[in-house]
Amino acid sequence: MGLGRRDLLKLMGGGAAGLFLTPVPWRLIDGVAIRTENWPGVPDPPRGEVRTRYTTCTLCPAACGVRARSVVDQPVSLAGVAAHPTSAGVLCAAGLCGHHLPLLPSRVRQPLARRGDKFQPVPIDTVAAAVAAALEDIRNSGSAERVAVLDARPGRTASLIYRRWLGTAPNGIYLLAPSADSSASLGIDIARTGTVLSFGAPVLDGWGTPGRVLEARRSFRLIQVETRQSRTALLADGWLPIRPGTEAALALGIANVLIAEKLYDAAAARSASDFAEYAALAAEFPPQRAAELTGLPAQTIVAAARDFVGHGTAVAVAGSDPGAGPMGDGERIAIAALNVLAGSIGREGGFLPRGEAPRPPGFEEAALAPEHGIADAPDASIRVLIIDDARAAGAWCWSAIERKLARAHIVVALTGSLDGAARHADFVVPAPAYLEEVEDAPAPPDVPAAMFSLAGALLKPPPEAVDGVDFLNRMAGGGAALADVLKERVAAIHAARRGEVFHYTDGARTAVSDVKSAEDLWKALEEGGCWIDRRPAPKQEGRVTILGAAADRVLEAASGRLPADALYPLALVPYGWRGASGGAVSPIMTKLYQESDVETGGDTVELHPDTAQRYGIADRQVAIVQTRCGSCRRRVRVDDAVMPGVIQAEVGPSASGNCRPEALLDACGVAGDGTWRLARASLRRA
Amino acid sequence: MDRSYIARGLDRCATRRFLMWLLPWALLLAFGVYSAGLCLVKGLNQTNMDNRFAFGLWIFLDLTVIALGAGAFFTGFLVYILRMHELKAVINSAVVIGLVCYSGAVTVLMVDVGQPLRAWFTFWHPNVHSMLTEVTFCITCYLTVLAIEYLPLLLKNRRLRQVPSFLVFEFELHRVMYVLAGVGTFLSFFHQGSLGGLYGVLRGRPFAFREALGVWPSTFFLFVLSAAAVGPSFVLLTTWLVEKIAGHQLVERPVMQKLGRLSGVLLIVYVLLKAIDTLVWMNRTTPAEGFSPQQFYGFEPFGVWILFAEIVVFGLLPAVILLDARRRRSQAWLLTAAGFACAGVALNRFVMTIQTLALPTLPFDRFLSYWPSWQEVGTFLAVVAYGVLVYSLSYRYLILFPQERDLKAR
Amino acid sequence: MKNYRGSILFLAGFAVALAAGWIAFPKAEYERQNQPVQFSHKVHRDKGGMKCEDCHAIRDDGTFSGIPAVDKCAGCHASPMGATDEEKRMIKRYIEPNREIPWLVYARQPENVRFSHAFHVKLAKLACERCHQAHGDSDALPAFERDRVSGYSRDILGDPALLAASGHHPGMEMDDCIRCHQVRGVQDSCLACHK
Amino acid sequence: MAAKKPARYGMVIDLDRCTGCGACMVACAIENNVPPANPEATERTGITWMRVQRLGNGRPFPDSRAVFFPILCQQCGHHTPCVAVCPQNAVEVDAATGIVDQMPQRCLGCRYCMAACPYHARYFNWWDPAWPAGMEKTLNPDVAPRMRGVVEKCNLCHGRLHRAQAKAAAEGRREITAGEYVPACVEACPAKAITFGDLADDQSEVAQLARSEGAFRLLEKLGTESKVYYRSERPWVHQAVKSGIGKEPQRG
Amino acid sequence: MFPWVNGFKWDVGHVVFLGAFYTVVMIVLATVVRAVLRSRRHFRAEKVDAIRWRQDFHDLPARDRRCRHELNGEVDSRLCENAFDCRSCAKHPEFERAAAARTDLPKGELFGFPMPLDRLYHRGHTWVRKEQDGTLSVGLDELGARLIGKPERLDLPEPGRHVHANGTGWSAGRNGSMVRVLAPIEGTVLATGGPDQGWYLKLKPDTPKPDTRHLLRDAEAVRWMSRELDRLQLLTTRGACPALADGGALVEDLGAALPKNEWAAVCGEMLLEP
Repeated sequence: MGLGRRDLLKLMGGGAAGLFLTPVPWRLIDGVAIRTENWPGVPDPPRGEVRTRYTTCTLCPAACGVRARSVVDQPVSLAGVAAHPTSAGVLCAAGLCGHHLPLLPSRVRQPLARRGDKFQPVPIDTVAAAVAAALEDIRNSGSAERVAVLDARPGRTASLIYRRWLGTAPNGIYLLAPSADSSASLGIDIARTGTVLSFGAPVLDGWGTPGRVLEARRSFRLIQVETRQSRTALLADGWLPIRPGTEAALALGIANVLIAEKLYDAAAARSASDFAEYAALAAEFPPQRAAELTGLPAQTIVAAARDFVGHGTAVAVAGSDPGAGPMGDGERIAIAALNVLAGSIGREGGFLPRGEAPRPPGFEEAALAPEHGIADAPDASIRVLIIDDARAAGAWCWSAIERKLARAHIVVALTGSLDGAARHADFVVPAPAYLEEVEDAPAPPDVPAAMFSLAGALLKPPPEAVDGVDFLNRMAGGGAALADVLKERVAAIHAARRGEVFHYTDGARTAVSDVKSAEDLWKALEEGGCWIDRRPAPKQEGRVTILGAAADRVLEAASGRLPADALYPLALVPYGWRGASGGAVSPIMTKLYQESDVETGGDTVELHPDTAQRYGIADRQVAIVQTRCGSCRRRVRVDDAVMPGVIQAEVGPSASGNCRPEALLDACGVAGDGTWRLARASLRRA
Repeated sequence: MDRSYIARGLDRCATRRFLMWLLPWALLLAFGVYSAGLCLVKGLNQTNMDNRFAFGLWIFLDLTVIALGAGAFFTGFLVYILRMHELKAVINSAVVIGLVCYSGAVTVLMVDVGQPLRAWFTFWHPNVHSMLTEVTFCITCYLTVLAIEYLPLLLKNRRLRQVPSFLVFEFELHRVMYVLAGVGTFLSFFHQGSLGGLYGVLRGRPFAFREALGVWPSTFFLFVLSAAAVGPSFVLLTTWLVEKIAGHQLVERPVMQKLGRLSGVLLIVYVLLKAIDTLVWMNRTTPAEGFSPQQFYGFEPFGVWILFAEIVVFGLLPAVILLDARRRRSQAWLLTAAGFACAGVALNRFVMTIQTLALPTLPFDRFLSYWPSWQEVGTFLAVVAYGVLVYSLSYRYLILFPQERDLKAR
Repeated sequence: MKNYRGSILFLAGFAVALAAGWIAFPKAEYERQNQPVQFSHKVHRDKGGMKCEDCHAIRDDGTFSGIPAVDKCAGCHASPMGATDEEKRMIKRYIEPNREIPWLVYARQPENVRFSHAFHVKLAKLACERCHQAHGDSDALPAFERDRVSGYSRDILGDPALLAASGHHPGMEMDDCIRCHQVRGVQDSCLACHK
Repeated sequence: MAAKKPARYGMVIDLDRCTGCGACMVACAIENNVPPANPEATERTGITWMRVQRLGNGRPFPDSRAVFFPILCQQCGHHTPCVAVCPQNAVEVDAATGIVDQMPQRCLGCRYCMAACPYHARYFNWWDPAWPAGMEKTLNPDVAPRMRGVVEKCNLCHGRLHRAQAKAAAEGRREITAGEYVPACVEACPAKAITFGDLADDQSEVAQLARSEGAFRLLEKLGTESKVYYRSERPWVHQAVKSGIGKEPQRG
Repeated sequence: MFPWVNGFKWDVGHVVFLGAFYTVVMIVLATVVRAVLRSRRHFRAEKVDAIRWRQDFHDLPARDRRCRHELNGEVDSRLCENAFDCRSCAKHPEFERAAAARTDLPKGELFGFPMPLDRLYHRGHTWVRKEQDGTLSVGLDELGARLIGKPERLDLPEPGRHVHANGTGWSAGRNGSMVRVLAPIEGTVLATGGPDQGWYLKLKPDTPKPDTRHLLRDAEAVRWMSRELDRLQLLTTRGACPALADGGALVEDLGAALPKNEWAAVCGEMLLEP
């Protein structure tokens, strides 16, 4: 008897019924559900011994102490070091995800040479040879063309080595990166400051040493002078929203009031050689004029002046926003002058002179090429430009650098990842990324004492990695490696027997004099520590000059940076956020600029509702920002807090990764003094 | 060629013509299955839902579809429990509609959840205090019941009933149908209710939150009532639609009017209670939570008009029409009113799901908008197509309208 | 006769399904894998005079060292100590190139499970054998059994024989944890044991 | 394994100190293995257990002011909205710590809890969690990454609680001492704006701050007894919070 | 779900909720199982034919379920409630008594439509004739014969099988569709014939004196037949086909005259197959 269709059905029916009385269906259902926990879509965190290691953050000049939680050797999270003398246990958002930087998709792992607009791998010697040849050529031809090193992080021991090398190189010139604060010789005694009058400095948003500043926040009054309602402005005790580019005018206006009302420190004024000249200049800016220029009510300026000097030691700081690039000399001087009037130089809570960590022999100042701003280099003069590490530098307006390059030039970028300025280089040298090499962190610019920290290497650099010193040595054919020079310097510090060492591991402090040997000191610093000089006693200096030779520049700046322009009626104000405006950022930063409203993101501009309405642009529409130097597409955010007639543009990463910061900065155009913080612009709907 | 499957004495179009009718729906179904597949394989990022609009088109339509499918349980209840035998004329059709609606809804839910493979957790580790648990349990059970209720229709197919065992089984099933109808009514009462409770319990959504009567928020009862009210209306509408497509009468007019009257009666009660509920909500519940009702209607396009439309235009109006015997006798009035009633309930479900989520709850929230992605729409269209296909096949090969032959003979 | 044919067929299918489900499936469900190295706890304890804690210890931070890294092995096995080929193979394949030995860990918990040896040993004072049996006495490592469906180890010690010997069944499933917790009256939230 | 007297972990966030720098968000994401945004993600499909919102005073330039509002799971202590609705007990309030636990392995992704949460503190995994190649090795071993299709949210860095407990256990202690357990956001906040601790302990700083002048909670009238408090000296902030849902802010 | 599953609590919520759930499941299960068991029992008891007829009857349009006494005019309108089995009908005897004095003399034909009165007619258009040898011969009546005409296929029960009154007697296939013919009376098949023999089945009755009260006889049968002709006419004219070519007489072979599907439908109507 054959099996009919019905028979088969019966058979299967029986099978089905039977199957339900076996573990099969239940185990399968259960197993499959469990599988959803570990299917390929879910990554496996590493397993292994968890260790705590210490280093120092070199992503910005603040040099914060870092506690790295590592699985075996791989850091999995970074945190501050409690009781650290300057960082006070604080890391910024960028610092917290620094351990991602060595693993970025844009990481450079081998030397690259530009071919058209592409990069191709080349042996490192080819790069060295090319540069050496250029140098040779300059020497022989005796031309005036320059050899320059553009240092994003001045004040390091490596910087000293560059400067020494440039001292010997033909027409060597040492340039400070636009975003970099020069290794200033004055620090602020913020803990005892009475009032901080900040001209655009992101005082509460990553300026100086964030930990130290925020810790002291409760003790000082903060008056923020800024067009944009920045985070600092929001939390300041007073916000003076001035017209873009009128800082100098306000500074002189305030000076005018202080002088007129005899509120200034007479003694300090007397010590200034050109006080009379300065007073005369200030006299040209009575509150009414200042008011016209800045757009503030006159009485507000008067009140601000009184407020400024009314609460203990007052300091005025000129800010360089990480996105906006440096402030002009004119402004800087006009603002600095207020400190002379307030007599805060050399006084407790004010600006205190500070020394520098002892240098090893052979690095006396005389032997080194002097520090210069980019503006100081003549246009079209640089034949060879070596850029050291665009890492976490603020945004650079490439055209500011480009105009300095000779027609035939070689640009070599030492960088961990292919972004920021490195994208413009002819040769890219794979430098060790953050956490990958032992280096030193100089004293943060605002700390009123000499400091020296080591950043121990937590990770191995890729085999092809070459740091700046190594690169120089390759050209020179030999020379001391960075680590050796660092050891020498530590030895020098140990020899000086000044100051004390703070140990990250246990927060203990030991006087250098108690440290047995230079090796011990090195060891202490390398496994997490910093050397702090004894605070030098505040001492009055000799006669200072306020304006120096820059009176005309101050006047120019004070008369307003943005001349009216019918075609471009709006003011374009770029701004950025520390650690993300220049180089690469960790992918986790998307939390800030893509998944929340902490940052507007580099693809947006902000407008006042009236401005937006005038140009017929609604919230979240795309607009084209047009200036004399260029244009860029940006999404518009309409925001009550924006000054009418102003376009606020964030420089930084964005959800739509396609729009790069330079596009905007280049549109801003570079002024004569090498700044690009403002531009006249117009707007139209895309 | 499929004559032998079609019951004698029923006019059914030629096979070719029937296939032509199925084709577009089949294509639509294919497209829908593809979109649903995308959502399952690539994940729910294929939809336009987001963290703030956690529920979208699908949930809204599930609620609506299930409300409209309520005709199945309610008609069953009337026929088998209250013994309104004249409604036998539509009970079969109602069962098919119910089956289609519920199975469709459940399928979409399976796509809607992020981890369908874990769906059974709800049964294994139920949180008995969650309305969703109640819904899940009841709908699954009721779907089974519907399947069993559908079985006799299937076995009654001319070919299948040739198989003696099928014939006998169908006969026996038919005799216990009232039990199933009873169970179905019980289950439907609870899941229709808990679908309402779903939003009523959301303390965190002051717009939807209602105070509890017993263990359930007032929306629980409103949903039951509204569902029961539109069930007959929807049956009425579909019957009429099928008549139009088939081109001949299927049900005696009095039956239609009866359905209309039932809808009307329940609808008027519903509208009344809904109005009371709204007033209580405005004057007591909302203020207690620190909000004022105006705030909720301050965001365009969801102004007060939506409330008016829901209660008066699509609630009171159809109710009044359906309660007027003279109007009921006119096909046009009857159908319009029924249509309005259905639209009203759909609107109610829309407000409950979409508007609730669109409204901000925190000072720095914004009023949100949401537009379904084509994958979402496609997935839903699949359900529509599936429904049409199942119903068409059932209509062709099964006896959905027992009166059809007699009416034809007249 | 004819009337019964249907029933017979039905029962036949039923029986086949039962057989397949109860006998064939459990065999097919698990894939057996052998350990990369035939390791004998017995030898290391008796000949090497090692104690359990030498390799499996609770660290100061409360984490458990688990199975030692290869450098631990290299400590003694840098060059062959015995004459077995297994040892030579191990040295050649793992110690010389300093490659970690890909042990198949019977008790390796799923990623989402947080099991603290410190809790169970230091606080609850449970003996290792409570879950691992006399693993230290074993002379050979039993095959590792992976559930083909869920992808996890079958039970925290791969050898069913050993398990049968011990009264309880320390399996890998949550119920196995809970059973013991209930007995000992441990009331915890989900995230107490999940991460 | 927490203290015999059940703890009620909570925090007070000082809005006057928060600079909106986002360090808490980054620290949180790193600590809890929250993946970077998918390229297609928006501010509404991303995952941020800790999220800094911006609340403006609604006045035009130059009088406009704003505060930054870090929003995380408010750890509701009384008829917790998400717990009641979860169909399969994937959410619960831990009796020992008062922390609202979300169990990704139990969750089936119905998102009912998200609809229920008035604070929008719950996030759905719309994509598979993905890190750039090689970056998986920077994941935190104490927290399991979640799979696609489930809901997740802040659990006050439960991994850190585990760590603290394990350390205590290794030293033979059953209880952890105050300060041994601190969530990542609290530790990372440069402005020290977040105070964390046991609200049940009246002596704790957090408990005192929570009682202090100017402290408030969001949607207090819902009676959810949330354990996340906020502080501000600025009257307009209290005004804005009291007035409930305002008009749509221009930003965020 | 179950007390032994992790997370189960013996609290009111769980007990009530799951209690209700299990009750529902139980009820549904019990219902279905009961249906299965009962149908199995029927199956064993060979009630299939009876059940099929009852169902068919139930599904017949109302006009086909008229009581025979309505046809006789003894009651103005009555639907049969007993599936045409007058033997077990409570009201039938009353009607019979009332109609005891039937006077009118029937004739053996109906305007040219032969209708022999030596036999009893079943409403499924079959007849039964008691033979001298005590057997019963069963055949199609004239209308049935013309309806089916020459069947292409004929499924007759093999001798020895038992047929039930109102059960399927045999079925005839034509134009690709089958028509089942109701057996007028129960009995065991002795021999099978066909259209040519004039009879289809020879049955051995279950009892020596079979009860035939449910069959039509004499005038009653004639009246019924005339009504059936009207019905047929109604059906066929609706189908607009040449059923009654000349004004009155039925064409010899409807099967040939009617279009295919129309024929099947008409057969269904006339032979009481829904």
